[in-house]
Amino acid sequence: MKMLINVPETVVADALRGIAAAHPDLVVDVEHRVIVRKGAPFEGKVGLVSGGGSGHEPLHGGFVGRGMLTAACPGEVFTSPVPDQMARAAAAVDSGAGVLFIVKNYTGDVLNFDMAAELAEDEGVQIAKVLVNDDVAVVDSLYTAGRRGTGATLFVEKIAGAAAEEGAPLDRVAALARQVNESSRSFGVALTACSTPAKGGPTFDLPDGELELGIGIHGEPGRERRPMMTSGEIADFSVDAILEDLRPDAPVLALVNGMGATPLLELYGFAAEVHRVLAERKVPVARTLVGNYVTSLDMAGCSVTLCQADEELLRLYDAPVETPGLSWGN
Amino acid sequence: MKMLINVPETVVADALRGIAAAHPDLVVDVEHRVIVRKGAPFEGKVGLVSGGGSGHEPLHGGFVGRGMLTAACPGEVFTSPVPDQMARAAAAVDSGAGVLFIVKNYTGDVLNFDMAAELAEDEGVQIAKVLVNDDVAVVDSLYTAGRRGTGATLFVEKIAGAAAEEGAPLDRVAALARQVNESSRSFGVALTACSTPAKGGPTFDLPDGELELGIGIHGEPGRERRPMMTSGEIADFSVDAILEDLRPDAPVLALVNGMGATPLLELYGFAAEVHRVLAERKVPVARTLVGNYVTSLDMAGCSVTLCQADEELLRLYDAPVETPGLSWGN
Amino acid sequence: MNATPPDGSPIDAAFVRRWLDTAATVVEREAAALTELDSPIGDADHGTNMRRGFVAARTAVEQEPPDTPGAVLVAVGRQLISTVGGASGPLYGTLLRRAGKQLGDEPAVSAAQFRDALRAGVDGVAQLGGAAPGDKTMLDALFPAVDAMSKALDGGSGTADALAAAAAAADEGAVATTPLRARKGRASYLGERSIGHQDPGATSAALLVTAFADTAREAGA
Amino acid sequence: MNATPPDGSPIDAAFVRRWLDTAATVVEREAAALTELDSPIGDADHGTNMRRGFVAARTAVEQEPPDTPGAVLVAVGRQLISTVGGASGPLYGTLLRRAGKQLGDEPAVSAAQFRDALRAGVDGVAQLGGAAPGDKTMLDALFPAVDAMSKALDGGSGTADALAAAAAAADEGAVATTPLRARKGRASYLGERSIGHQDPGATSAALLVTAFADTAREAGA
Ligand SMILES: Nc1ncnc2c1ncn2[C@@H]1O[C@H](COP(=O)(O)OP(=O)(O)O)[C@@H](O)[C@H]1O
Ligand SMILES: Nc1ncnc2c1ncn2[C@@H]1O[C@H](COP(=O)(O)OP(=O)(O)O)[C@@H](O)[C@H]1O
Ligand SMILES: [Mg+2]
Ligand SMILES: [Mg+2]
Ligand SMILES: [Mg+2]
Ligand SMILES: [Mg+2]
Repeated sequence: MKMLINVPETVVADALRGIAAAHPDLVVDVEHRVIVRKGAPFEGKVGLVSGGGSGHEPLHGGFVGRGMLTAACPGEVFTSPVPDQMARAAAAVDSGAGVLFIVKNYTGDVLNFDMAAELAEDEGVQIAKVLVNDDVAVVDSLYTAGRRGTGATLFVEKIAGAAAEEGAPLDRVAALARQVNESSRSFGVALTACSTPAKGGPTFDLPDGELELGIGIHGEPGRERRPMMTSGEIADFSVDAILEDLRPDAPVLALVNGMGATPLLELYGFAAEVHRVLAERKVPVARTLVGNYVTSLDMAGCSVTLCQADEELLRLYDAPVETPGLSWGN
Repeated sequence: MKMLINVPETVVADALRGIAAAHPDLVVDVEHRVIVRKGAPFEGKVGLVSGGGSGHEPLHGGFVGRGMLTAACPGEVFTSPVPDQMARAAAAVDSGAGVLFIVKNYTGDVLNFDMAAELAEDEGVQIAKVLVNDDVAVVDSLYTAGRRGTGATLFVEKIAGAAAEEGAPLDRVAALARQVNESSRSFGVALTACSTPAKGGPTFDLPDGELELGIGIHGEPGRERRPMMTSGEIADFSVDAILEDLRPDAPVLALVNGMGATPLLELYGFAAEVHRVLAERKVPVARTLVGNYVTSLDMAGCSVTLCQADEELLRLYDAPVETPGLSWGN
Repeated sequence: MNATPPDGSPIDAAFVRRWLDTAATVVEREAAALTELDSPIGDADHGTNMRRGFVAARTAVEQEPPDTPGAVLVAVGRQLISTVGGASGPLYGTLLRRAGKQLGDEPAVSAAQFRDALRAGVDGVAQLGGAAPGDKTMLDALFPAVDAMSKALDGGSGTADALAAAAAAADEGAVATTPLRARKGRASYLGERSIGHQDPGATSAALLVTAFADTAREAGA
Repeated sequence: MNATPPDGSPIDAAFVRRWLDTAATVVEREAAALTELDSPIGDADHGTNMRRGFVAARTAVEQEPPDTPGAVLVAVGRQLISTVGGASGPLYGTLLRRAGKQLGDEPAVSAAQFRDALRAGVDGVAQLGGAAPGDKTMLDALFPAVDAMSKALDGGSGTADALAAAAAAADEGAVATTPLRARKGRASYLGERSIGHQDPGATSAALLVTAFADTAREAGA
């Protein structure tokens, strides 16, 4: 598998140098792998720190900036960051108002963020945590590590970020973040496996006429393999999987997310099908975001995230944001 | 080749429905294939119309909005739009101040936009045209259709769009657009071929250990095939190819563009290498944009565009823009 | 309508409409092959482009059948311009519109008039696209076709034979593009690497000329 | 330093450092295989993760060699936590830190003390990760290893034999994860489809225990 890299070992460091070169509004510590919004800490404002394995760009580094994250900690590809990174980030962004850790529910992320929280608290930083676990493909939570965190992370980071930007206190920011997570569900589909630099090839085999339903964002296989489906059929399946678990009683935010290698042209066509299904199911849509936001390297495929949004969530979603990966209304 | 589509025949129409669903600030005429900024025409302002084959998203439809295009005309995949589309778009955006057609230099685009200009002028719309031809991979222009238009299109649309937004008259907007084009050069590389929905598979064969140097954005093979290179080597080759043709005497705008399937993680690493080469060649960089902006469906690969920018170009580049594909400083 | 004109009889609207039918059928059948030819030296869309155009043209002409051969050609040309896009849309559109205009309002024209119309159309293509013979384009089938038709007519051939000669020459011309290096259109970006592939546009041009020959033969023209 | 302690002799800092050397070498050699195991039921990084951690640990310990076996284990554990990430970093880090802390400041410890330390470490892993035996994790190699070591020591074995028994049990435990359905970690997302694949973490755990056995055997412990 050909990649645009030097050697697998330096992929993350190389990318961090590129982020530093492209975004003067970010302070990038390449050695310690922390991306901080310039000017942090911000007096009286809660700091938002997220992080996770690399390979999901623009998540999380691309969401650092005004109205969203204050810092991000990229791990190795598909490997959660280490506690030292988050502890360092927390120290860099804490103004005294405390820091919210936004953690996707994977064993590695949970353990490493927990250890980081201990380190940060030892240094006197007040830490709150929110666990994102929106992926309805993971059923049967008694027999699993629980639902994975996927697309809802964007909504959590956006909405909690807007609240922090407005000066909301830590418990309020954390409560909003939890509300967004509890109001969100996702489902993802892969048309191809992705290739990690370390492995140098696809992480699983997916024959040409088949697709994986219920994939995560780490190149893991899904729960089920089926003969290839049309865009409309995939929309039906994905939206119904979500609506089985969440019957929205308010208009939804819809994220139609590309896994990396699916052309935007196809994603927009898929977004039209998602809208069709939601209309058929009588679910009103307040906002729709289409693009590659929570990716899985070069995987072809897509995911749908729905977040039922009351007026306050909608207002915070619409609030100005200016980051490399998400920017509007400034 | 698996694609997230219904049937190849409806790919463009399906995408237009999705664009309409996701972007309430755009008026999308799905039947006639025209995307217009809501509220157009804008009193006293020049209209900017671009278009081209589909498959390069977010170009051009994703660049319709405040501070950039007033309308875009998507053709079939990799096929220039037909004159009727541009004539219709011109009528929709003309406030009496005239309309600039931004045309990438491909035989099909040039012929169809020329015919559209005749139709629009027959209807009393004043039309100016700018031809974008920035691709240094096309040498020997006596023996070719001339240089292709690729990444520089983004700079032309952004900067001319900012001038139009400020109320500059048609001849000034057109002159700026031409200046940007003349100040810009691009070079692109493919690690894989792309697959068009109509063909259902790769448009050319590219064995695993090789890459194509000097590709366009339509899945055409490049000018030369070589054994696979590292990110650093590709940066050296691409930047040097550009600098052989353009010795900037002002800081450059740099676009590090993904062709579609190359992960953002890799693109940022490549951007770091591009910066390294430019520093070695003593070319100062004013701005760097990294992402998938002028794509070639699911092709893996990248292109570099450099635009030498005097203070006026830089000011217009930095001016606020709010479109689905590019947004800042609002 | 003149369903089966005698040998040498004039070319009328029905003839051109039968040609359109034949051409649309052939384009449909050969679409995948044309796209295949457009892959190594192009962008893999020529067959899809041609099919889209000829489906639209056939539908338009069936809905409102023009009653002169010139008007049918103009209508087909206009449909190609409005539906094909790409390089081939304006070029083939111009070919047929120019040819149709040259025929004027005549309800039926002779083979020689038709040949003159084709020549006007081909000149229009050359003018619009700026290509010359040998540049590896549709012109490499079209110019030889008109020349061969002229020569046959000058030698006393009837319509069917003259168009058969045109078709043979167009075919030969298309095949002869293989060793050429492209200087126009998308294939020109490839430089030396365009050598060794037959030009898709020259190939479709030969199909369209052959459809004329087949129409004439079947009509016994 | 005690290069070759006699049979049954205490375990000292040098012994643990030789283990680290052996373990780092084995992890390097098996990294690709571990990543391969992590592909069908994981995210294809376990080998890379382990290698990164053990390279860092070896470097750190070489630069500043701690002088008690407990301190070496703590140092290695801390390095794993600070460099591995993922699930395995905190888990293996906790295993070794807890074990090291349990050994306290002793300059040398008996096999039984070492067994108790390992048990404390393994309990730490179970507590941190919330997994139980049979969940298809590294615990399925670690618990049997400690049990087998205990049994051997109770039966009168020396250090080397007891650790050899632990290694054999860890190996068996790792192999026995194949038919299990994962309930913890990333493999659990696969549900039924996790069945039929050996757990990468159990496999690396067996490698680490085997490295202890090899160290003891080579030392004649
Ligand atoms: N300048 C030109 N003059 C004449 N024919 C041309 C010219 N440029 C391209 N063509 C013809 O058009 C064909 C390609 O048509 P098509 O694939 O439909 O359009 P595009 O190249 O825009 O994708 C070429 O094979 C060639 O025969
Ligand atoms: N909760 C847990 N308790 C014990 N071991 C676990 C747990 N979760 C995962 N593991 C172990 O970690 C291994 C995976 O490690 P690694 O691939 O390095 O991390 P990640 O799963 O984060 O990519 C699994 O094979 C399993 O043995
Ligand atoms: Mg991992
Ligand atoms: Mg084309
Ligand atoms: Mg073509
Ligand atoms: Mg793993």
